[in-house]
Amino acid sequence: MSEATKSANQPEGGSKVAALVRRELGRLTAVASLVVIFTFFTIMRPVFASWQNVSGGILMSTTVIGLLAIGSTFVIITGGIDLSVGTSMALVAIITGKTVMALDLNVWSGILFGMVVGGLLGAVNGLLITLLKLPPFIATLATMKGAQGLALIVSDLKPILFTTDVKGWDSIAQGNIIPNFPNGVLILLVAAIVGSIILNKTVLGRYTFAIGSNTEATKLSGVKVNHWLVAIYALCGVYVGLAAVVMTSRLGSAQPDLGLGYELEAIAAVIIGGTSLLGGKGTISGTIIGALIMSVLINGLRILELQQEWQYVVVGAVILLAVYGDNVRRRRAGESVN
Amino acid sequence: MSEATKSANQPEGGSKVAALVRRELGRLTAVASLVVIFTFFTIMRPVFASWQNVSGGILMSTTVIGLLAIGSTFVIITGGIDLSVGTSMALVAIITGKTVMALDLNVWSGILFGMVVGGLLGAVNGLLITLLKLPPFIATLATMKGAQGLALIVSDLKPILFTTDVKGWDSIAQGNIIPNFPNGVLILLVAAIVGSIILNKTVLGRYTFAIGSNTEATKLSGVKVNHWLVAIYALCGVYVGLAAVVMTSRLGSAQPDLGLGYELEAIAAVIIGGTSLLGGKGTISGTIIGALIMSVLINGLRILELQQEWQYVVVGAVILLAVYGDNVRRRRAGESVN
Amino acid sequence: PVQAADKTLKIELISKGETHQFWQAVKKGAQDQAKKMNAEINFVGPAAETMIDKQLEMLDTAIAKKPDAIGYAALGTTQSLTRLKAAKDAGIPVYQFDTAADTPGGVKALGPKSDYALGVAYTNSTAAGSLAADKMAALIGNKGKVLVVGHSQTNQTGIDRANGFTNRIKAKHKGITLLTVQYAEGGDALKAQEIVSAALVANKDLKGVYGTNEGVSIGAGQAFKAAKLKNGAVKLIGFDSGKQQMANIKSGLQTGAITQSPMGIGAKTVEALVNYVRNKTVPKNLIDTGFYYYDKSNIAKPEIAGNLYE
Amino acid sequence: MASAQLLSLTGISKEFPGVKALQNVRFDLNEGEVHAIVGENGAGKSTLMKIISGIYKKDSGEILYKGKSVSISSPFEAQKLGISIIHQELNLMPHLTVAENIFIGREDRRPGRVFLDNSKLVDGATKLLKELDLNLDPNAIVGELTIAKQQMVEIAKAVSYRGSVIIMDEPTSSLTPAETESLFKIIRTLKASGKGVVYISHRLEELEKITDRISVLRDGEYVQTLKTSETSIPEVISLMVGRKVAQDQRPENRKVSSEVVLRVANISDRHLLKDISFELRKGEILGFAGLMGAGRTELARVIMGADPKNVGEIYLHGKEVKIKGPSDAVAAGIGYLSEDRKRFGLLLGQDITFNVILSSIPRFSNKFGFLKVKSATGIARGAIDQLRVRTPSERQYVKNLSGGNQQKVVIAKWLTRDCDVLIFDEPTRGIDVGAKDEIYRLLTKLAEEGKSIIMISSELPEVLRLSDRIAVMCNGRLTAILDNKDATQTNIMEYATKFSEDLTAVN
Ligand SMILES: Nc1ncnc2c1ncn2[C@@H]1O[C@H](COP(=O)(O)OP(=O)(O)OP(=O)(O)O)[C@@H](O)[C@H]1O
Ligand SMILES: Nc1ncnc2c1ncn2[C@@H]1O[C@H](COP(=O)(O)OP(=O)(O)OP(=O)(O)O)[C@@H](O)[C@H]1O
Ligand SMILES: [Mg+2]
Ligand SMILES: [Mg+2]
Repeated sequence: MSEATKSANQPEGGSKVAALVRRELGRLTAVASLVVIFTFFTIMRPVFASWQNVSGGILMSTTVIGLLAIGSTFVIITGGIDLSVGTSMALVAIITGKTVMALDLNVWSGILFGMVVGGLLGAVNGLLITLLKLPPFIATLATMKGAQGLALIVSDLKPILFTTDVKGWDSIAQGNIIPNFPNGVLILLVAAIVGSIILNKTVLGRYTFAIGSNTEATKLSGVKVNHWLVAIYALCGVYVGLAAVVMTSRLGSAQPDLGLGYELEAIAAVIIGGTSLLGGKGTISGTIIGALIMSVLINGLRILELQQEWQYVVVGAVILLAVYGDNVRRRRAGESVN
Repeated sequence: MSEATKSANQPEGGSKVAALVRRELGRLTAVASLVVIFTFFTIMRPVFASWQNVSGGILMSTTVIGLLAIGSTFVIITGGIDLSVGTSMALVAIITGKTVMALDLNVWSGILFGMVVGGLLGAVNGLLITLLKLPPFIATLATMKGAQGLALIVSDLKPILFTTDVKGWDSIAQGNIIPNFPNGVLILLVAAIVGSIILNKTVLGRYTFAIGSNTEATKLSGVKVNHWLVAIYALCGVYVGLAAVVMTSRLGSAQPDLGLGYELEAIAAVIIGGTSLLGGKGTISGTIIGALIMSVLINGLRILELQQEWQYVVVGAVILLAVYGDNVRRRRAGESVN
Repeated sequence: PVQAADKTLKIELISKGETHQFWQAVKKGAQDQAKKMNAEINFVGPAAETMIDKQLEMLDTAIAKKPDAIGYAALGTTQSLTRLKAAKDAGIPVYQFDTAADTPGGVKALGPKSDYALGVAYTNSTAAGSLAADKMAALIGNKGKVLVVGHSQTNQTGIDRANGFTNRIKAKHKGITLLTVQYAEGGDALKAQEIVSAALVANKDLKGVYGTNEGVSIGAGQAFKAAKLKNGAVKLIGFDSGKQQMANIKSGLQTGAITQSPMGIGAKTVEALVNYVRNKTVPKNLIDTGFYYYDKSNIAKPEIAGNLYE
Repeated sequence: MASAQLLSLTGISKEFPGVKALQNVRFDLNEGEVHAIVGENGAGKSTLMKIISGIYKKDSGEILYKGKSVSISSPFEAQKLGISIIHQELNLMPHLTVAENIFIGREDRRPGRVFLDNSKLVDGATKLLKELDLNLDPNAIVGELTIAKQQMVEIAKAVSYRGSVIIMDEPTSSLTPAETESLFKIIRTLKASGKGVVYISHRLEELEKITDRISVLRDGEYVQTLKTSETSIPEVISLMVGRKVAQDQRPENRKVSSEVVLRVANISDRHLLKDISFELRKGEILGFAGLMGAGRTELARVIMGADPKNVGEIYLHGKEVKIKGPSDAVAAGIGYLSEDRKRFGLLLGQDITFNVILSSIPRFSNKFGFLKVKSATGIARGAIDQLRVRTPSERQYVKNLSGGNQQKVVIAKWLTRDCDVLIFDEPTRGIDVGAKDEIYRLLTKLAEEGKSIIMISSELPEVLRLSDRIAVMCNGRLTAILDNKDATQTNIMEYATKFSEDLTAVN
C-alpha cells in the first residue's frame, strides 16, 4: 500500500527479462540472508569458503532436500502439502535398488526407473486426494506411514548395496561431467531450471497457480482440476524419485529407514523461500535459496564446531530472522505478505 | 445436496441437548471407525478388551498425544499450526523437572509450574506470529528447533530423574483417585471437557472460530485479533505443559530428547477428528476420538504382535479409511467437506 | 612425518550421535584421554542414527578441515568408503570406533586389516546380546515367554544387540518362547512403556523383558510400575546405564543390565590415533573394549562403576 | 420478433434444506435479446442462473437449448453448449493476472501443446479489452485490483467464451455510472451479433435502458414476464415487492444538531489521500460521492485504522483519538461496513447469529468470559425480523444466504454494536429495491436517534436521497462539501471529476 506498489502493477512493457529477474531472482532479502550467513562463516573460518567445502559440503548436501523441496513447491502452490516425500524417497530408493541389482539395469535406465516409480507414488497421493476427497495432509500422512512400512518390508530391513556391478552408479551424484563440479549439484541445477520452466511456462504450471489461488473458480472455468492435481502430485513424485536416485548414489546404497523427517526440511525450505502455505504463489528459485540457507547454515555451524544442541537453537533463530527479513522487505516493496 | 441435508441445517428448536449431542458426539463415522477397530481386536484377542488393557494400555497411551492434540485443536481452528508442541513438551519437562527437584516443590505446585512454563512458551509462538507477522508454520518450526536445543542444553543431555523425594509425582498419571481409573486418563478427560467448554462456550473459543473463518473480517469488526492469537497459542502451550507433566509422571523422569515427532501425531489426531487445517471449524471431541483411533490401533497391533514394519502400513491404511468414511458420512449429511 | 610432541593435535571424532548419553560418555572418555596426550577433539554426530547422509556430510566437513586425525563410528558401513579413501589420500589417518566401515557385516568382516582405516575400538554387540540371553535364561529357569524391545530395526548396533539375544535363546535356551520383537524407534521411553504394557496384558505369563538401550529399559521399568508388578515378578535386563536405570536396579524394579565401556571406546580411539601420528605406532586392528553384566550385587564394584554414567 | 429461441426453461424447481429456492419457474430467452430477471433478495435469481450454468442440479423441470432438451450437469458442459456466466460473487484467481484469468482453461499454447504462449495470451486479452473498451492492464495481478476492476475482468472473461448465451448476475453492483455505460455498450454489441443476454440487477433504472423483456420472481415463484417497452419501473417494483416503493426522494427537513462528533483533520496517506478534513455532526448523514478509485474506501479504512495514515488527526467529541487498528476505532465507537462483504465483512462458514454478534461479543458474555447464548440468539432473531433476512433460521450458515441477505447480515452486525459513528461503504450493494427502501429508512432512523453516519455510495440518487450534506472526492482529495439543497447530480459529477492542476493519476 505504498508508492512502490505501482511498479508491481505496471505493464511489463518490453522488459520481459527484467520481469523474470524480478520474479525469479529478486527475492533480495532471502539472497541477502544467504550472503550474510555465508560471509559470516567465511570470516570465522576461511576454509568454509574453499571450493571443496562449497561444492562437496554445502552444495552436495543441498541436493536431496533441494530436489524434494522443488517437488513440494508445486504441491504447496496448489494449497496442498506432501508429507510423504521423505519416506517415499526411501521406498523408491529400495525398489530402485532391488530392481537395478536384479535386472542389472544400466545407470540411465536406473535413473528413469526411479523417477517413474516416484511419479507413480505421487500419483497415488493425487488420486487419494481427488477421488476420495481427502485433505492432502491426511492422504499424504497415510502414504507417509505406508511408504515407511513398505520400504522396510521390501528391503527386508537391510540396506540394498549398489555393488560395483552397477557401473557408474556412484558417479550419478559424485562424478564430474564438469571438472570439479559434482554431478549431483548439476542434477539439482538442471532439475531446478526444468521445474522453473514447468512452473512458469507450461499449462501444468499455470493450473498449479490457478488451483492454489482459487480451486472453485478454476473448476468453474472448466479446468479439470482433479486431473491436474494428480499430475502435479505425480510431478512431485518424479522429483522424489530423482532425489532417491541421487541419495542412493551418494550413499552407494539404499537405506530403508532414511527419509523420515526430510518432508519437514523440504517444506521448511519451500516456505523460507517465500512460497505461501496458503497456495497461489511461489517460486522454484526461492525454494532453492531456502534450501541453501539451511545447508549453508548447518555446514557452517559444523565447521565452527558448535555443539549439536546449540545448532538447533541457532538454526531456529536464523529461520526466524531470514523469514522476518524477507517479510520486511516485501512489506516495504508493498507486496502482500502471505 | 440431498434430502438428508435437512437435519443438519434445520433450526434446533427447543432441544439444546440434542444439538449438543449432535455437535459433540454425533461424529458417527469417526466413532463408528473406532468401534469397528475395537471390535475387530476384541474378537482377535479378547484380552484386548480387558479393563487393564483399556485403561492402562489404550487410554493411558492416549494421554500425552491427547493433551497435545487438544491444544493443537485450538491453534488449527484459527487456521494456524503448532509444530513446536513435541519439543516444547520436552523442554517444559526438563525445566519443570529441574525446578521441582531444586526447589523441592510439591506435586500441585509442580503441575502448575509446568502449565505456566508451557503457557509462556506458547505465548512466545503467539508473539512471533503476531508481532513479527510470521506464518505459524515458520514461527513454530523455529521454536520447535529452539526448544529441542534448549531441552538438551538445560538438561545437560541427561534425563532428569524425579527421585522419590518428590512425593506422589508418580501418581499424577498413575495413581487412582477413582478406583481402577488411572489419574492420567482422568486428567485427559477433564482437560478435554474444559477445552470443549472453552471452545464452545467462551469468548476465547468464539474468537478462535472467528479468526479461523476470516481473520480480516474479524479484525475489522474491532476484535483484537493479535491479543487473542497470543492467548490461543498460550492456551495450547498450557496443554503442552500439562502433557509434559503427565509424561514425566508416566516415566518417572524427564527425557530431553523425547517429543520430536509428537507434533505430527497430535496434528494427525486433530485432523482425523474432523478439524480442518483451513481453520474455522473443529471439535475437541473429534480430536479425542482421532487420538483414540490411533492408540487403539497401535495397541491392538502390538497385542496381535504384528511386526513393526507392517504396523506402519496398517496405520496408514486405517487413517485413510477412517477419514474417508467420515467424509462420506458428512457428504451424506450435507455438511461441507474441506 | 613424525610430529613434534609439543604441538596440540586436532582430532575430529564423527560419532553416530551426539546428544545421547552413551555418546556423551564416549566423548568424555575421548576428551580425558586427549587432555592427557596434548590433543584437542571435536566430537560430532547426526541427530538420529538413521541419518547416514548427514553423517557422511560431517565426515566430508571433517576431511575438508584437514585435521591431524579422524575417528569415525560408521553408520553406513560401505557408504563411507569413498570418504575414508579420500581421507587416506589426503594423508589423514582414520581409526574407527563403535562400529567399523567396510562390508555389511561390520566388525566381523573387518578381517585382518581395513584398507582405509587403521582399525576399530568397539564393543562386540552380538556377544553382549548373547550374554544378556544367558543371564535371562538363568533368571527365569530356562523357560517361559520373553519379550525383546529393540531401539532400532535398522541400526547395526541395535540389530546386533537384539539378534545376539534372540539367536542365543534359539540356539541354547530352547525352553524359552520369544515374542515378536517390538521396537520403540529411537529408544523412545514412552513408546517402550506402551509396548511392554501391551505385552503384559496379552501375556499374563510373561517372564522376562530385554531392552536394547537406556530409553527402552527405562520405559520397560515404568510399565512394570504402572502394572503394579511385584519387583522381580517379571525379569528385566536392560542395556547401558544412566541414573534412572541404575536406581531401578538398586530398587529391584529392574534385574540387571549390560554396560559397555563407552569411555574406554573414546579413550582407546584417541590413544591409538595420537600414538600413530606422534610416534608412528601402528595400533591394534581390533580393540575390544568389552562389556559387563551388572546388577544389584556388583553395581558398586569399581570395575563396573567405572563404566557406568549417570 | 422472429428471432429464434435460445433457451426455454419450464417447471424448474430447486430446494435447499429448509428453503424452496425455486418452484415451478419458467423462463425463456431469444437470440438478440436482453432478458432481465428481477426479484427481491433471495427470490431465486442466482439459483436459477446456477442451474442454467451447470453449477446446481435442478430437482425437476426441463431445459431446452436451441430447441433441444439438454441436461447441463457441469459448468464445463454449459460452456461447451455456449453458455457463460458472470457470477454475482466474484470467481477469480486473485494471484493470476488479468489475461491469465480471462483465458483460464483455454490458454494459447505453443506447438506441442505443453508450453504456454504468453505473448499470444496477452495480445488476445489486450484485443478483447480494447474491443470491450475496458481500461485494464492485462498483466495486472487480479488480487490487487479493486472489486470494480475485478468485475470487469469477469465481464471480459464471460464475453471471451463467445457463446450464444451470456448470463450477467448483478454485473453493475460495483460499477460506476460511466462503467455501467460501457458495459451497456458491450451488451448492445452482443445483442447486435445475435447473442442472448440474461441480465440480473437491482438497479431497476438500468432495465429501461438495456432490456427487452423483464421476468419477475417472487419467493422462488414465477410471477410474470413483461415487455420493457410496455411497462414501467413502479409496475415492476410492485410485482416484485407486492407494494409500491417511493423513488428519487430527498430527505425531509431533518434537524441536525451542531455538535461535532467526528472531526478528521488533514489526513494524508502514502498512497492516495491528500490533506482531507471534514466534520461529522451528531445525527447527520454525510454522503461521500466520487468516481471509482477516488479514495473513499481508502479514507474509510484509514479512519478505521485498517490502513496506516501518514499525517493527520482524528477527533471524536473534540478529543483526539489515536487509532492504531480497527479495534481502537471500534472501541472509540466507530463502525465500518466494508464494500467487500465476502473478504472484509463475513464469516462465511459460520451462522447468522455468530456474524451478528461478532463485533459485540463482550456484550454477550458474562464476566467469566462465558457466552450468553440466549441473548445472542434473541438479537439475531430480532435482526432477521427487522431487516427481513430471508433464511430458515438464525443458525443458517451465511454462505448459504443470497448475496443481498448476506449484506443485511453485515448491517445487522453493526446495528448490534451500537456505534456513535457508522461508516457505510456501499451499504445497498446487491440489495433489492424493497430492502433498499428499508435500509434508507433505517439509516434515517439511526440518524434521528443521534447516530452520525458516513455513507459512501456510487449511486447518486441514493446519496441525494439520504445525505444531509454531500462530500465529493476526486483523486484522493476532497473537492467539495455540498448541502443537500445545493446538490444536483450535475454539480456532484463536476466536483467528482475536478482533477487538480497536476493531472497525475487519471485512470
Ligand atoms: N447452497 C445453498 N444452500 C442453502 N440455501 C441456499 C443455497 N443457495 C441459495 N440458497 C437459498 O436459496 C434462496 C434463493 O437464493 P438466490 O441466491 O437464488 O437469491 P437471489 O434471487 O439471487 O438473491 P440476491 O438478489 O440477494 O442475490 C435464498 O433463500 C438462499 O438463502
Ligand atoms: N489493496 C490495494 N492495493 C493497491 N491499490 C489499492 C488497494 N486498494 C485500493 N487501491 C487503489 O486505491 C485507489 C482508491 O481506491 P478506493 O477503493 O479507496 O476508491 P473508492 O473511491 O472507494 O472507489 P470504489 O467505488 O471503487 O470503492 C484506487 O486507485 C485503487 O486502485
Ligand atoms: Mg443472487
Ligand atoms: Mg469504495
